[in-house]
Amino acid sequence: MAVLSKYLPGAKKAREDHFEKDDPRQYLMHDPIPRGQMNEMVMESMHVTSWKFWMVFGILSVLVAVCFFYAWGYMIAEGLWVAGVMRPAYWGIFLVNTVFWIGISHAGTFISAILRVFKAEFRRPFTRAAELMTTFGLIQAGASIFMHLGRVWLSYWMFPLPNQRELWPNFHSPLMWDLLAITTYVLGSTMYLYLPLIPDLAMARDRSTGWRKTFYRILALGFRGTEGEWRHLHTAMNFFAFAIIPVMFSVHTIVSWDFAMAMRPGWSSSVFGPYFVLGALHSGMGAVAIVLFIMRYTMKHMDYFIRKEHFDALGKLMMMVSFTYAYFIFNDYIIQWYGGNLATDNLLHWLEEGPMSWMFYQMILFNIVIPFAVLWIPKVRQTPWLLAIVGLLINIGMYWERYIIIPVMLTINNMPFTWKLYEPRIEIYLTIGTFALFLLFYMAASRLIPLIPVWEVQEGQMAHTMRKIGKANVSTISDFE
Amino acid sequence: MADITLLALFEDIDPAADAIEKLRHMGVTDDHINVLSGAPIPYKMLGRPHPHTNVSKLSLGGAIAGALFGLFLNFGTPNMYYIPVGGQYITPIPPGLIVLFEMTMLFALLATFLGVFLDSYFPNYRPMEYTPEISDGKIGIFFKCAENEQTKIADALGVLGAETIKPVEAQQL
Amino acid sequence: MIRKFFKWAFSPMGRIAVAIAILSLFSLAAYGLYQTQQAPEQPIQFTHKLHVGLGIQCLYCHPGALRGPSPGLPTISKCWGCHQQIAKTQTSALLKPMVEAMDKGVGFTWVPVAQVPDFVHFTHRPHVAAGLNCENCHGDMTQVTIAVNPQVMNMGWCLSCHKERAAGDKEKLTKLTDCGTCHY
Amino acid sequence: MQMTVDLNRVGAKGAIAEAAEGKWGMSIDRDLCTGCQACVAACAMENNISFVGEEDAGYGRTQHWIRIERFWEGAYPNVKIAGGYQPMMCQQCGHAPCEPVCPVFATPHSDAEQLNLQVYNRCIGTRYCANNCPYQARSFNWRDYHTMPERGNMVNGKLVFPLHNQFNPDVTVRRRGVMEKCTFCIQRIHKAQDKAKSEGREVMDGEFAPACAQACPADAITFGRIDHKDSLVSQRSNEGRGVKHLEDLNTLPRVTYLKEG
Amino acid sequence: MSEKITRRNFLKLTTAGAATAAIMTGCGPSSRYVTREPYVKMPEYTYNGLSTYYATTCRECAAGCGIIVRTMQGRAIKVEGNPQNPINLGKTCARGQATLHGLYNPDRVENPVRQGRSAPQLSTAQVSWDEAIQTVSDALSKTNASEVAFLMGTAPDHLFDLVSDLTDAIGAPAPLRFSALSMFEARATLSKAAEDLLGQAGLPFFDISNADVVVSFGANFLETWLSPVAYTRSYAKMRRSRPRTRGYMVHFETQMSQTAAKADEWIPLLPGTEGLVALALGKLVAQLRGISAPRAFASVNVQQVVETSGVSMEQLTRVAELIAESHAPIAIPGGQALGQSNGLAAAEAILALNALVDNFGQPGGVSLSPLAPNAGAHHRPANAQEMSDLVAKMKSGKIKVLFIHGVNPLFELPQSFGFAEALHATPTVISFATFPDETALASDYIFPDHHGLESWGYQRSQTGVMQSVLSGSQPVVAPNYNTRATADVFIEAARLAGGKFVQALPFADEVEFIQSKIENLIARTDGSFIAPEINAFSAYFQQHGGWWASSAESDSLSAANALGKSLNVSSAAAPIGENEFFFLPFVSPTLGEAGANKPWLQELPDPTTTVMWNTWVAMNPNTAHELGIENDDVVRIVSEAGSVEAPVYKYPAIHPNAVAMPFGQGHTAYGRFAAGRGANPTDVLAPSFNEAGDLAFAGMKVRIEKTGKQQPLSRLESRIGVYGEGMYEEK
Repeated sequence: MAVLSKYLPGAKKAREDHFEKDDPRQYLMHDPIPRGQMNEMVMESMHVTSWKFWMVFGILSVLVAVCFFYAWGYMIAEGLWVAGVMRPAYWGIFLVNTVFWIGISHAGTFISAILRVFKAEFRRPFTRAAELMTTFGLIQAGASIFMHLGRVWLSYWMFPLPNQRELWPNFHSPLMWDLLAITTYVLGSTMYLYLPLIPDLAMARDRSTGWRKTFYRILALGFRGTEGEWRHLHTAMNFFAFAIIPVMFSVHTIVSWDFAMAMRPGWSSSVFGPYFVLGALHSGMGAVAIVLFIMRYTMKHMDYFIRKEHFDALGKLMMMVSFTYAYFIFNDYIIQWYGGNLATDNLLHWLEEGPMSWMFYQMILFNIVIPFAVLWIPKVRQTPWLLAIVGLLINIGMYWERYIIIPVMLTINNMPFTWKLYEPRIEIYLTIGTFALFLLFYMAASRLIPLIPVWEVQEGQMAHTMRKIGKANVSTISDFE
Repeated sequence: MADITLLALFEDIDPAADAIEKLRHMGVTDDHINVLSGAPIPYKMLGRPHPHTNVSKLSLGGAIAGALFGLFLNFGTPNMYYIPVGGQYITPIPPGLIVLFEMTMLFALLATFLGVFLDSYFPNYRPMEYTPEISDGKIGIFFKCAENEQTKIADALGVLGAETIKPVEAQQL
Repeated sequence: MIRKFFKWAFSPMGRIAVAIAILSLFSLAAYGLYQTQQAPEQPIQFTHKLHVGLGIQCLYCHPGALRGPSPGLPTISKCWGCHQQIAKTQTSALLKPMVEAMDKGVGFTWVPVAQVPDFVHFTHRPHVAAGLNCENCHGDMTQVTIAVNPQVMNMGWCLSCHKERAAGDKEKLTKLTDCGTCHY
Repeated sequence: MQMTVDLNRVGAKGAIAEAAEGKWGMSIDRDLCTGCQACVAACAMENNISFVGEEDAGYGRTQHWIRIERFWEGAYPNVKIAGGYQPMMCQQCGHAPCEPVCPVFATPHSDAEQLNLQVYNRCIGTRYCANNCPYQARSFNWRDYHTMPERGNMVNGKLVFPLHNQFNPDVTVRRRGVMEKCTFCIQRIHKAQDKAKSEGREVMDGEFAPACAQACPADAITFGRIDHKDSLVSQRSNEGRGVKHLEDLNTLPRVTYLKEG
Repeated sequence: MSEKITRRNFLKLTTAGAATAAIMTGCGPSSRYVTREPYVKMPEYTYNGLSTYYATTCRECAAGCGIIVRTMQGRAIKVEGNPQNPINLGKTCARGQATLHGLYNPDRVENPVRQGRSAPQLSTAQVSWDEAIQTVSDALSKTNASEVAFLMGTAPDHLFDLVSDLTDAIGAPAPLRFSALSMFEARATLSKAAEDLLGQAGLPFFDISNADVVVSFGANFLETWLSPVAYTRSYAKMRRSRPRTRGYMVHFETQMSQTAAKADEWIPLLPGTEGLVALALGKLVAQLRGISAPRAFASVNVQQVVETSGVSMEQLTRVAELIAESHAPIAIPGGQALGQSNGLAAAEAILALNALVDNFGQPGGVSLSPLAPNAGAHHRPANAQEMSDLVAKMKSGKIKVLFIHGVNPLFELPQSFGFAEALHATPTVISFATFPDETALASDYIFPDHHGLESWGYQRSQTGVMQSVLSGSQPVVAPNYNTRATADVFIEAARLAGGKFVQALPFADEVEFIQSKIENLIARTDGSFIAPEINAFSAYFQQHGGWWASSAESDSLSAANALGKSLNVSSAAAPIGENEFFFLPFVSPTLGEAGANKPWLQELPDPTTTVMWNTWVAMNPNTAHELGIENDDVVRIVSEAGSVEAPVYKYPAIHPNAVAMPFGQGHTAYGRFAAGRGANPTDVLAPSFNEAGDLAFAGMKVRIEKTGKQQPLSRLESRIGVYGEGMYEEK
């Protein structure tokens, strides 16, 4: 059977003969190495830590302690006055962060669920990295929501719990939908992260000693790899892959409804749902590019798993998303502009000429113009650091987008007497804190969890082959998953 | 006559499939064969019977429970204590659909996740028959046979390309 | 990080610690709730049992319940009005604060027993006007010495009575279950 | 009393709100309002509203439940205040955008009084209602302004706040982290209703007024039942000069502004 | 409870438990652990949980509005207007509402102290009231009577009567009443003009409510002027009370004040030309009405007036037409028009305009305010000239003892008067201040009086209503601190001093004195109530919040005298040079003269600029642009007399050649909410007076210097949303 090229003696050699040496791309799936060797590489990548790692880790820990826990505690103790929120910008950077992090979190689901459903093979080595972003991003998003509450210690009132007051939460409220959607998404994506992790944890369990052994043994749950276990896991993952996609869409749509359902100029827009989802993917893709770049250059053996072909594919995705994003932003603004509602008109003028217009123009530049301009070029797509920079710019642009939608658009409302510009205060520290916490989580995870889903890579390599049709070498995939 | 559990390790799929066929011929029933692998190998490739799973049924059950819970939240709770807001109907349908959807999905996902646990007997930290080489990509065939047939079967599998054939004890993973 | 914690939490010591933490939190809360229901120490061990037993009406000492929000505490001179005619009480050590207060004209403080939080605007008058008796909420005062609170006065308790009373009358139900009736 | 409701104007949901009985309402005569701030002070005194100090006040954190807006029109020397002073407070919308967005029902609609309520102790401080209020009439307690140490005096090692003596016991003193807004002095409504009930009658028109209307030296604010055709507020609102703010949003505000001239 | 838990432990335990319970159940602060103290003996008319209402008089300004204070268990909760009192008919202004923040101000003087001039701190050297009374008694009896001076607030109240009785009896100079408010209102000028034209000194009453055209010359009667609540009521009536007639209002003022903002037409003019404009209007009106213009009007050159004042001919003609065609026009002279070197002439010209349209004594016209009961000859506040004389006397050592009550001259008098040095030259200064204001802190002793809501008294109304009104005060709460009524202090001190002193004040206490003063009203049958004898009368007096004539008094005034007088009005607006501006101080409408210590007044936005908690310099945006000044730039205003620094507010409705500044802030003492906040515009005022002795405060020439500093003003308004066309840049 040609499908299982890896198992055919001499298959690698034969494939190398057929592989065009001048092909700029390298296919991970066509470059198989024995599973044992892959395992060793992944295990080693987890074990190797340099002083640089610990230094960054230490700095981040301090940042988290000061900017996240201390700053938040201080804000809880002092009240929200230490933040910059006021009338009319009752929501500030906290909600910007929430939307931003939820946006980041969409990348994981997109890559691991949608690309899984559509069998995009290039996804395999970095699904886990992206899913970790989902979970950790959602943690930051959740924390940001709680930060913004005036009385965070009473936030449990939002949960539908029976109580002596005979009161239930208000399901008319978009915030309630948010709560339900984000809860679903957090739980769903965490489970979806964990399920495919089990075999890799079992692998790690088999090759560790000491506390790591105990750690992996507990988390691997006694997974051995029996046919039944694989079957249950596969069924579940298939279900998850399909089920989490509508959840993902619903989450960001509902987040957008927080704004779209409100009676405010600039907010009340029916295009917000898909616009936010696309925006989320935009920033998520950018973030994946950054993470892949960092992984490839800081972790051992990652240059085997993460290759130019992945950056290339990601770059194409980013470009596609950027196009779609441009379509939505045009849709959003042109319709509002055309409507000519007085308050909306004021708002649009404010965006184009007001003191925050630089943010508006940067948003357009970073989110649309730059991706359009540079991602056409294969060289840019395939140069990891360039793609990471584009990803970073997209993320800055997307942060500005959310910033414009929340505090800047809140500035202009139906009551011109109250218009005031928002100045973030402690929010800046807390923003730094959430970013630091995200990175800290990620760094810790990179040393505790196999960041490469080894079994998936192996599965992919098993399923791939090169066939010569006519004079060309053609990559083929078996349908055996 | 005591039964013994043997492990035959294979590098590739084809010999493993042949070995299973062989075992079956030698009177080891499918019930007594257990195939462990480091990556999922479809049952058809090994010629194994289709493993049964309840996960999808549990998912459906979860979805139904979630839908009911969602309906209760949106249409039940407002009637338990009537609080009007902003001229809205007390139990509006459009927001109800959102609650319904989210709760259905949440419960379905939870049920699926728990289904894996239930079906696979996770977590299970008791000693089990296993060898770490399986996670190195080897295919391990565990089978029970009578102690006196051990050599015979081992020889037969060795011919088919088994790397090692050895008796295994349940061990702490 | 979280997994580390779980690992610790699943160890025997961890489980015990978590259990202790949760239990202590709940017991502290339960104790707090319990304490709110206990009769506090009062400057005078006022025996409701005895006074009600003598046939004194509640509204004689707490007339505000008829007129407005607060039933009020009787002025010390009102107590003294009766007690000055009873020789025994003038010298009783138990009533010393009252005698001193009358002499010096400086009052003493009672600890309130049955009370609702600040954000609940409770008014006695409509409740009395609706035909409720004092013991419906305050319990049978012929059984207690120092007043105790017979029930947790929480929102569910208020509401259940309101709903019961307004059963069948839609307008009344609206008024009696309106948030603005008590909270503003 | 049945009012005719224009379905085309207010829509199906609004029709229910418009037809409701027991609607309290207000008319504010912009021709008469002199901008003197007496209503603002009276409101603050009645409702235990905290002052926030210079910095926070300048930063848009004032707690005024009623504020007097004014807009300029023209340039010197033909400059004038456009349309006169405009007191702005919670419009007690029949169709309030602030209400449905609260996740915990902290700002429900009162069916009994037809007001927007704010239940302080239920509020968890999401501030969504304030964002969704087109009138920007809600103010948030950014901190415990009442107990800021610089407002108290140290007496025998204990911080006491003499200003607290002024607090109105009929109104909850809000703590930090909760939203608050004009209530149409619901405590006065309740008091008047209670009095009327104990006397076996209905509340009379003009029997009581919210603090702002009571203080207003120009009598620019009129308060009463707007579902009663013969009440003073209905007469003033319907005399022809009345406009409602942002009426196109269909919030069904219960405050009518009377134009100048 | 079976086991013995000490109370302290009980509280500790329950608090901990309750805190947890509070966190778990989410309830706020539980008041359970508040203990409750029953009355030993309940005060009469007090019911548990029910409010008690007391009628009394607002002491925040001299208007004498009647208020009703809601109290609950001994605490004053809310101030409402007294619907019976004819001055305010149940209404209050913001300052009246905030009077409770004075009562419960954390910075009151709590005990009599030997201050020893140890400003800026309040001394802690407490003295007993016995010592205090001895001190006052000694100061009275051991000083030559002519060397004792009394300085009091503007309000003509019972204390003023008492002190007047005392000074009369001992031969001391009559007490002076003064406040910055009366200075900025130019009351003396108004009174003098009335005397000249109407033949009788006193404050005129302007019947705005029945007028159909109101022409105001800088009279800010909706803010602080004379009796703002009464005039606001009149204004509302003028606008809306009559069918088919909506009164029309024209306001001449250099800057748009709150009152001007409510006018249909605001016409800016140069300060000091108001009198000329009035004369020109008179000439035009006479022409239009076809009556022969009196001499004063006939001689004015309208074209010249147009040139000097900056009011265009069209505007003048239009206003003249309005007046000419109207049935009941009225012209009102206000503080800014009179506080000029030609102030008296201007006042007469404006009053003469009323004479020209023959509205004296008519509905919708000018009358003389009726005298309140017992109003005596010297019931006029001192003008700045008299204050200046007092300062001179103090400086020259002719005053040995100064008693100060209800006024804060160190803050309210312009610095250039030298009151600080005068105070220094006075051997004994005794202050009766309730609050630690600047003057009190610079005194030898502070013997704090009760707050207005804690004290007995009465107060005469001076103007604002055509009824004779005596507003009564009574304590609505027990005194919070160890304070004592100043009247009682004087009565006690007089008793100690004996002789003529005790003969002057032969009363047991303040209440007896008050009763003696209102006793003569029992005989009057035209009052708001009738009582057979003094005790019943006093009871009614308290219950109603005072006594007033039940109907308006009308007087017959002749315009002949006014029109016959020759008026010599010249422009007071001297030409200004480069970078010179007319300086216009005005009393802050929200703070008044003494509201800075009340935090809620501080937080009230100014009606025109919406600035809170601070002082600003209002400047035309074009002028600011020329000078390169932006909003919030701190500028120094320099005059010959001094300088003051404040941030700029670019105010679109002010004459380009003028800058305006509110009075009310700039305290160095006066409690935590006032001290160190804002600036005091009187610092730049020079001691120049008009013919009536009032300070010529308006239109003083100043220079503006940039300091390079910035201080953001707290504004309620948006900085981007309130200026129609320019909303995209910060203004």
